[in-house]
This record gives sequence, structure tokens and C-alpha cells, in this order.
Amino acid sequence: MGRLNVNLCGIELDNPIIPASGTFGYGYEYADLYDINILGTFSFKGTTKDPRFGNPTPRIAECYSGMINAVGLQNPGVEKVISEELPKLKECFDKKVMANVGGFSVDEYVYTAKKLDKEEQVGWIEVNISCPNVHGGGIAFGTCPDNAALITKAVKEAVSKPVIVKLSPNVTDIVAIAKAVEEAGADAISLINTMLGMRIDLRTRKPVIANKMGGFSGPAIFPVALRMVYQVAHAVNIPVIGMGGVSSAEDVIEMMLAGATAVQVGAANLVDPYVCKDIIEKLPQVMDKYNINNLNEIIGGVK
Amino acid sequence: MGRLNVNLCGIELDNPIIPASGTFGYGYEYADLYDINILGTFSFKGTTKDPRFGNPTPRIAECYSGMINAVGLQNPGVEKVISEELPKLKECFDKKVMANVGGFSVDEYVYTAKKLDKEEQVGWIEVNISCPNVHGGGIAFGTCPDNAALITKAVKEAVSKPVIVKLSPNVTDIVAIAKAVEEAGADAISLINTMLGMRIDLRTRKPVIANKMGGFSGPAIFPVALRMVYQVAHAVNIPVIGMGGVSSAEDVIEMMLAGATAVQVGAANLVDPYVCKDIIEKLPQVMDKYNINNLNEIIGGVK
Amino acid sequence: MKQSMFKIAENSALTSNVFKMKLIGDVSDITRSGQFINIKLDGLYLRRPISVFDRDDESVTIIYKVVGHGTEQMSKMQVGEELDVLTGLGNGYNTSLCKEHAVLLGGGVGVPPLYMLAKTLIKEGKKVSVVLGFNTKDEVFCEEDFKKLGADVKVTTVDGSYGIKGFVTDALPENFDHFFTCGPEPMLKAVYKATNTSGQMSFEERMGCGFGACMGCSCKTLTGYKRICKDGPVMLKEEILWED
Amino acid sequence: MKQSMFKIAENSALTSNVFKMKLIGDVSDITRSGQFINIKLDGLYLRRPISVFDRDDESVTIIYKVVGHGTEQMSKMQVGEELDVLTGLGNGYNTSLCKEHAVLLGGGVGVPPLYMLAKTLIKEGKKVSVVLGFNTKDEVFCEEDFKKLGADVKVTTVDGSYGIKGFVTDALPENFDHFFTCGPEPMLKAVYKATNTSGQMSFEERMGCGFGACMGCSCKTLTGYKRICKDGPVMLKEEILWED
Repeated sequence: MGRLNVNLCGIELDNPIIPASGTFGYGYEYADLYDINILGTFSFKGTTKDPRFGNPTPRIAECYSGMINAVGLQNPGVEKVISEELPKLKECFDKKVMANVGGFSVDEYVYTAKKLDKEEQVGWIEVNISCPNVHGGGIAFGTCPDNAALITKAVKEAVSKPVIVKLSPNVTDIVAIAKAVEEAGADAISLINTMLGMRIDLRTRKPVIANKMGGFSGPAIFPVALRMVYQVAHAVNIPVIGMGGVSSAEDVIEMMLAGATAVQVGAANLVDPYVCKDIIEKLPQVMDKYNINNLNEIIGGVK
Repeated sequence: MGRLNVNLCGIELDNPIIPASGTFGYGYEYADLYDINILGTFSFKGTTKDPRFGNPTPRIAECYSGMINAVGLQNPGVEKVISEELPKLKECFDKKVMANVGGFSVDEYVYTAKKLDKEEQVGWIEVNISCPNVHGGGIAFGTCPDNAALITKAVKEAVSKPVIVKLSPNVTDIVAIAKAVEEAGADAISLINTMLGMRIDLRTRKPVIANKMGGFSGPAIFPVALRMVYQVAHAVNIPVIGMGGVSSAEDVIEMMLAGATAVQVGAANLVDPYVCKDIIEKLPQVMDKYNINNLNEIIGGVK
Repeated sequence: MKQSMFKIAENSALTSNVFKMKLIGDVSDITRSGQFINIKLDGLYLRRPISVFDRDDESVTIIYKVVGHGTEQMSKMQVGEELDVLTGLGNGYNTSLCKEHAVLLGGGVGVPPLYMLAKTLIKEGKKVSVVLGFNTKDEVFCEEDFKKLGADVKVTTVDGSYGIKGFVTDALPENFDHFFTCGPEPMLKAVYKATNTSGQMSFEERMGCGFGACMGCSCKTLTGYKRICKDGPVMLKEEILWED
Repeated sequence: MKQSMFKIAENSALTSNVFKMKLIGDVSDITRSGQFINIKLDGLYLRRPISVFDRDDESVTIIYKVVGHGTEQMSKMQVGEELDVLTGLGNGYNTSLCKEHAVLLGGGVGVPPLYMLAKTLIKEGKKVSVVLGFNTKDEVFCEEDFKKLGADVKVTTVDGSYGIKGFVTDALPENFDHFFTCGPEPMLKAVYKATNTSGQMSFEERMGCGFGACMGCSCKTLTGYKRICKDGPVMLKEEILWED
């Protein structure tokens, strides 16, 4: 066992680095840049029952130390993901992938999760109950403990693989929601999804984003993410995957000290496509600097 | 009337720039740097019934594009504020000041607000129901519509001056809280207070802040602040004071387009003590650049 | 795609707000005209995508207009400073689709990507007619560059202060078999309507990554959803679906 | 307090991680030893407070240790680069409280503020004994600077690899009437216990603004709540309230 190995719901990861859903496509775009088998795993683009174009453009806005996106779950639908994307991924990725599932009703979540669960390449089902970009959709589940539990339970009963529930930070009490999904059977929790944000173009006097608001990510949200990871990790007994603005090996260690078993890297991939490779390469020397022998010894190290 | 003038609850401001509570002391520190009469007004340090030392140190942490503070309402108590701070302020500030009030019970809020209401120098009472640093205190009021309404109503009945209620962003539904305080009689709403955040020191493996978590502010939170100002301004019929990461004349205009009648500047004062002076001086030329004749014409300009 | 450091060898004003920047570095991934590079700037989170004006063996030249914080910051950079750049982005123009006579239509900052294109077409022995559209005389740039290549160049200005009064579509030459265009969307639409030949249009959109990962710049086409950064920015006239 | 731009005239390593930086600019607000300046660095939000080592008519010199991102960034800056600096922060040492013989006790990066203090005291005709404490020989710096001023200088190292083995309190001279100290809190406490005279101690704390506005660095004293940045960083021994 290497000093970077962590275990996520029974599956051993070579390291805790996981590119986050929506920033890594279905993997093969990045395989042109580096061997993506060096990753712990990655979470593929949020997949829904039916194909979706998503929101109108502009979908992207610049912010201080971050960005807003309002892509709106663009994806080719679960059938095509299985018939076209996963075979392409197989050519460049030998490990288990995390299947990110979105939806607009319990039935849809279950339908999509069930299909992906049968795929040998899929190691975990990550249920996105927190995407803020879909009107009347996913967001509702993520901000209410009862709904979050409902969807968790339904998906958990439908699949055989570990279920990770991805939480929204746009809530008053993140711990209540985390406890609800734990009780409903979640095998792990990932957080935080993007924060709801907005920018206005002074020239046009209109929102920069066609959809007005969107999901705010990047280093700007790191302190809020870290706080929520800390709160949740200390309140539940299932693994927590930390994310939100992580951009460096130091950020990864900070997230793990707060209680994360693994760490997702999102927006940083978009501005520095090699960032996950860099983090994995730098982790050992940063661990040396802070006298960390093995990453497992620091998970939740801050009480 | 100048092109920067705005009216806040019946009081004319020369411009919409208001240094935020907790970043401007009781004013006279800054009066050594520039004539603070150029400001629209300012909101003085959060004042409570009894003197408070606040939280243990360290109280401050660096973040990407921002900072965390956990001062914890340090203040000399309302009696001393009236007997010592306000007379000192009188020597350097001719305008009405915004009195920021904190508390740990409805009675305390009412007690402090009532005392300050009688002071001729005070133009508005800003009720902080959102400070995240006081355990079991102010935060509870700010995250629940019923409690927010309760405190608003009690203070409103006790004072004669306009009551501004300052909201916390750490909530699922900011609009519900805004509507509740409007219905309870608030004359205006100011938002956002700081977001709850955390940082960990990798060397010590402890939270940077002695209190573990603290209030996250600075340009990093601007997109969340702008989104909430937009949502609230379009949901209520009372003026909204926008704040959260504002650092430039452009930010001020963006906040006003989102619906702010006036704009508070917080953390930026701490890293650039002349920032409010700079913003006021630059506003006319930035208005020219974006073809804005008078600031009143852009308030809520984005539908 | 390649990520590497480039050194600024030139950064000069062409008009009051249009600048030309020459960057020395590894340009091996820049393979076609119409591609773009994506530049990281201090203090800004997202990279800034700028189309390629020209390249040689060791440098790439871009022409950019100051429109926001990013381009303003670029305009103040000094010769010798370094920039982190992603190169080889976008599909670029396909010159093989033009047989004999190409017309190149550029509007404002849509002009620069046409330069390397004109060079390539002329090298391929094709006749090149260029129409450059601007609002007014003071905004005109690059006219001489195209003339030196041996292209037939016309300039239009909306206010008639220079060249032909009107839009690029008011100065369309005769007998071309394919057009290439880049400019603001209203111009692209006008060109679409004014032409009967096949052609290629370069589109602009706010981008997240610039290399196809984030779906930030998607658009609908008659041949499916496309990412402007990766499947574009150049689209065939035949596949374009205008949404109003 | 003054906000102004300074130009780096020197930035050199004294040890493997301690650097000396000379900044040219308006130093008119630096009126006392023991004060600090607050430096804005690109990409970091809060300013970095660094104590003043020395000043002359046109420059201020600081000595800083690389401990985090900010100081690491400073250590890589080049001569000629500019920095946005707040000057004239903090109360500084009050030399008038020492009558004849001052002892100056500095530990690690607590050494630098004592230099300008020693200069002032010697100018005032007082006898100055200096004890500089470090962990080990490789970390020793500034010994010669103090000697050149004419002070009586002793160095202690915890591991005994240089000078006297032990802590600064193990090398206290005789017959002083007032002490001045700066260093880590355990050292300050040891000095507090080991001395019978009056004295002044300079404290460190994470600061928000550095000029008294944010209450980020408050502490309790026997004479009330104080802001370390504005009412300090120098406290009288008599007012100190140790909290454990």
C-alpha cells in the first residue's frame, strides 16, 4: 500500500484525487493530455435519463478567484453514455469510474442509476441532488432533508454499487441533510456542489449568464466548502468526499484534515488542465513538508 | 441634487457608499486618514447591551480573495458607546450614523436599540441578526423567518428611527427571511453578512481561527452577495443595502443594478484603508463610462 | 493542445483599443488558421481566448481589442514578460473546401483570424478577396497586412468615413466559390443571407475551459450539439442553426 | 499611518530562510523603533505585517522569515519591483522608560525590531546590552550589526552550537534598569519571570487590518482590552495579563 492510497466504500484508490463531475467530461478529452489512470478515479459528466442540451448561452461568468457556470446538465442521455461514452473511456481508463447521476424525479434518478449500476466500468453511483441550474429540478431534493433522504433511499434500493450523495451548500443546515442521507442508506457523501451566484455585465446591464444565476465554484468557495466538510465529517459515520475550490496539494491535505477521505477537484481542471496530475505528483513532497507519512493518518485530524 | 445622491429611508445620502459595521470602528480611526464626511454614512461597530471582549485569538484567517474573522462582537457596551464613542465621533463626523445593534435575546436587542435611538447622531438602527460568531446568539435569529420577524417587530416597536435588518447568507431561502422581516415592519434590509467559513493550518493541524469557524468576507463572496441582493430586491418593496465583497466603483454599480439602493463596503477597508474615498472619487468617471447619468436610474435596473 | 510559457516580444497599439502581441514559445500545436490560444492572466480566474493572427516557427501573433479587465491587463504588459498559454485550440478553417476563389469577410476583431487564413490560401494558389468591415475610419487596422500578401482588399465603414460606406456584405466580390468569415453575430447572419456559396463561419462565445471539457460554450447545429471551443469555433454554413 | 508605494532596493538572504529587504519610499510616518509596516502582495488578500529593522531618510529595512505563502512570495521579489505599503503602524518602543542601562532580548525573528531600538538608545547615551537567542548556529543573524553599533552582544543557541548554550534568559547581564524584548510567546513569558526590572515586550498576533479598525488582534491586559496592532505591539511589563 502506497502512502497516498485511500479506501472509498470498499474500493482502493491509488490516491484521493478525483476530478469532479462536469469538469472532466467522460474522461477521454483529458486522456489526450496525460494518462488518466494516474487518478484515484474521476466522476463523469452528470448523466440523465434523456439527452439534454442544457441552458442557453452564455453559460459562463468570471468571478474573483472563481467562475459561475450554468451548463444545466448537458449530456447525451444514459443510453448513449453507455453505448458511446463508456466504450471510448474503456480505451484510456482501466479503473472504476464514478457515475454521476442527475434527474428531475425519483423515477428518473432510479432509472439512470440502475442502468449505470450494471456497467462493469462503474465503481460508484454519485447522486447529484444539488445541481443549482435546473429549474424545478435537482435543487429541490438537495435543500430539504426529507427529499434528500427519499431520493437516496430509492437509488440505494435500486443499485448494488456504493451510493454517494452529492450535497448542495446552499442550505441553512448542511448537517441535517447529511444525517438524513446517511440514515437513508448513503454509503458516502460528497460536498460541496457549487454555490448559487450571479454576475451582471455593466455594459449590457444584463446578467452575464443567460439563465441569470449559476453555480459558483473555484478557490473563492474553499473556506465554505472546508467548513461544511468539517461539520459533516464530524456528524456522520460514512466517508466524506471533500470538494469546492481545491486547486493544490495543500488544499487536498487541508480537506483531508477537515475530514475528507477523498477529494474532488473541479473548476481548477478548466483553467489548468494538468492540475490533477500536478497535485498527484506534488502530494508526496507536500506530505513530507508537513510530516505526513500516510494520508490515512490525517483524515479528520482536526477535531 | 448630485448624480450620486440616494435616499435611504427618508434620509438623503450624498452618495451610496457606507463602510460596513465591524470594519470602520466608531469612525474616528479613519478620520485620521481622510475626511469621513465624504461618505454617505457608515455603520458603526456592532454594539451590545453589555461590554464584550469577544472571541479568543487568533480571530483572523487569510483566504483566496478574502478573509475570515471571528471577532465576536467585541465592543464597550451601549452605555460607553454613547458616553465615549459618539462624542469622539461628533468631532469628525457631521452626518447621521448607522447604529449597528447586536444581541443575545429580544430584550437585549430592544434595550440597546432604544438607547441608541435616542441619540441625535444616529440616523438608522441596523439590527444584526446574522453575526455568525456568537455561539447560541445572533445567528439563530437570522436563519429562521419567524425569529427574524420576532426581533424585527420588537425593535421596530421600540424605536422611532428607521430599522434596517441585516441578513445572514447562510440560509436555504433568503427571500423567505427578507419577506418575513419586511412584513414585521423593517424599513430596509441590508445583506449579506459574512458566510460561515473555516481554514486549517497545515503546520499545527488546527483551525487557523481559535473559534474554529468564522465569518468569511471579501471579493470571494461577491457573486453570492449579488445573487441574494438581486433575489431580495425583487421580492420586497423596501430598500435593500447591498454588501459582500464590494471593493470598487464597478462593484457598487453592479450591486445597484441588482437592486441595491445603497452599498456597504466591508473587508476592503481593512486591506485598503482609503478604498471608500477612492470609490466615491471614481464613481462619476465609471458612471460616465457606462452611460449612467444618475445612480437612481440604475437601482434594480436588471430585471 | 499544449500548455506552455510564452515570452512577449511585441505588444503595440494598432488603434486606440486594438493591440498586436507577438509571443515567443512552442507553437507546434498551432496547425491551422482560425484556431485560438487561451491565456492565463494574473488575478483573473478564467483564461482569455484570443484567435491566432499569424504564426511562424517560433512565435504566434495575436491581435486583440481591449473590452474588459483581461484585455486591459494584457494591453499594459511589457516586452519580456511571460504568459501561461494553451495553444492549438479549436478546429480552425478548412482551406480545402475552397477550390479557386475565396472571399474572406471580417468585422472588427473578427479580422485577425483571417490573416493566417489568407496566407494559407494564397500559398495554395487560390485567389483571395478580402473585405474588412469597421464602424469608422479610426478603427481600421490590418488593411496593409492583407494587401502585402497579394490579396484583393476592400474596406467598408458603417459611417462611410473610409472605404466603401456600409457593411461587408455591401462589398461582396463576384465569382467566388467559398467564403470564410469571422465577426459579430449580426454580421455572420447578414453574410449567411447574402451568399449563395458554401462557406465557413467562426463563432464567439464565453468559454470556460476552451478545450471541450466544460460544455460552457455549446450551441445547437443542424448536425447536433457542438462545443464552440472544440468542435468550432469554425462551423460550416450548411450546419448552422440560427436561434433567435 | 501612510499608504504609499516603495521600491525594492535590496532583498538578500541572511540565512536559509531569513531575508533582508530594503524599501525606498516615503518613511516619514515611521517614528519609533518597534513599529511595523504592512505589505500588500499580489494574489494575497490580507497585508503582511513585518517589523521595522531600520530606517534612514529615504528607506526602511525589514528582516523577515519565510513562514508561509506571503513571505515566500516576498523572498522571490526582485530589486526594482514595487510594493504597496502601510507605514507608521504600532506604538513602538518607548526609550525614555530606560534610564541608564537597557537590555535587549530578541528571539529568532524577534531580533530585527531591536536593531533600530539599540541605535536609538545608544544615541541617547544609554548603555545597551543585547542578547540574541536562536535554535542553532545556522539560524544566527544580525550579530555583527549590533556589535557595530557598539552594543555589548551575546548570542545564545538552544543546542549550544554557537555562543552560550540555552535561552536568552540564560545570558542576562547584570545591573540593567529596563528591558526590551521581542520573540515567541514562551520566550516572553520566560523573560517576564526572569526579570525584576520594568520592561517592554513586543507581541505578535494574526492581524486583519494592522491599524486598529477590525479588532482582529485584541488582547486582555491589566489596563483593559488592547489592540496589538494599534495599542501595541509593545506592551509594558506591568500591564501584561498572561492567559493560559
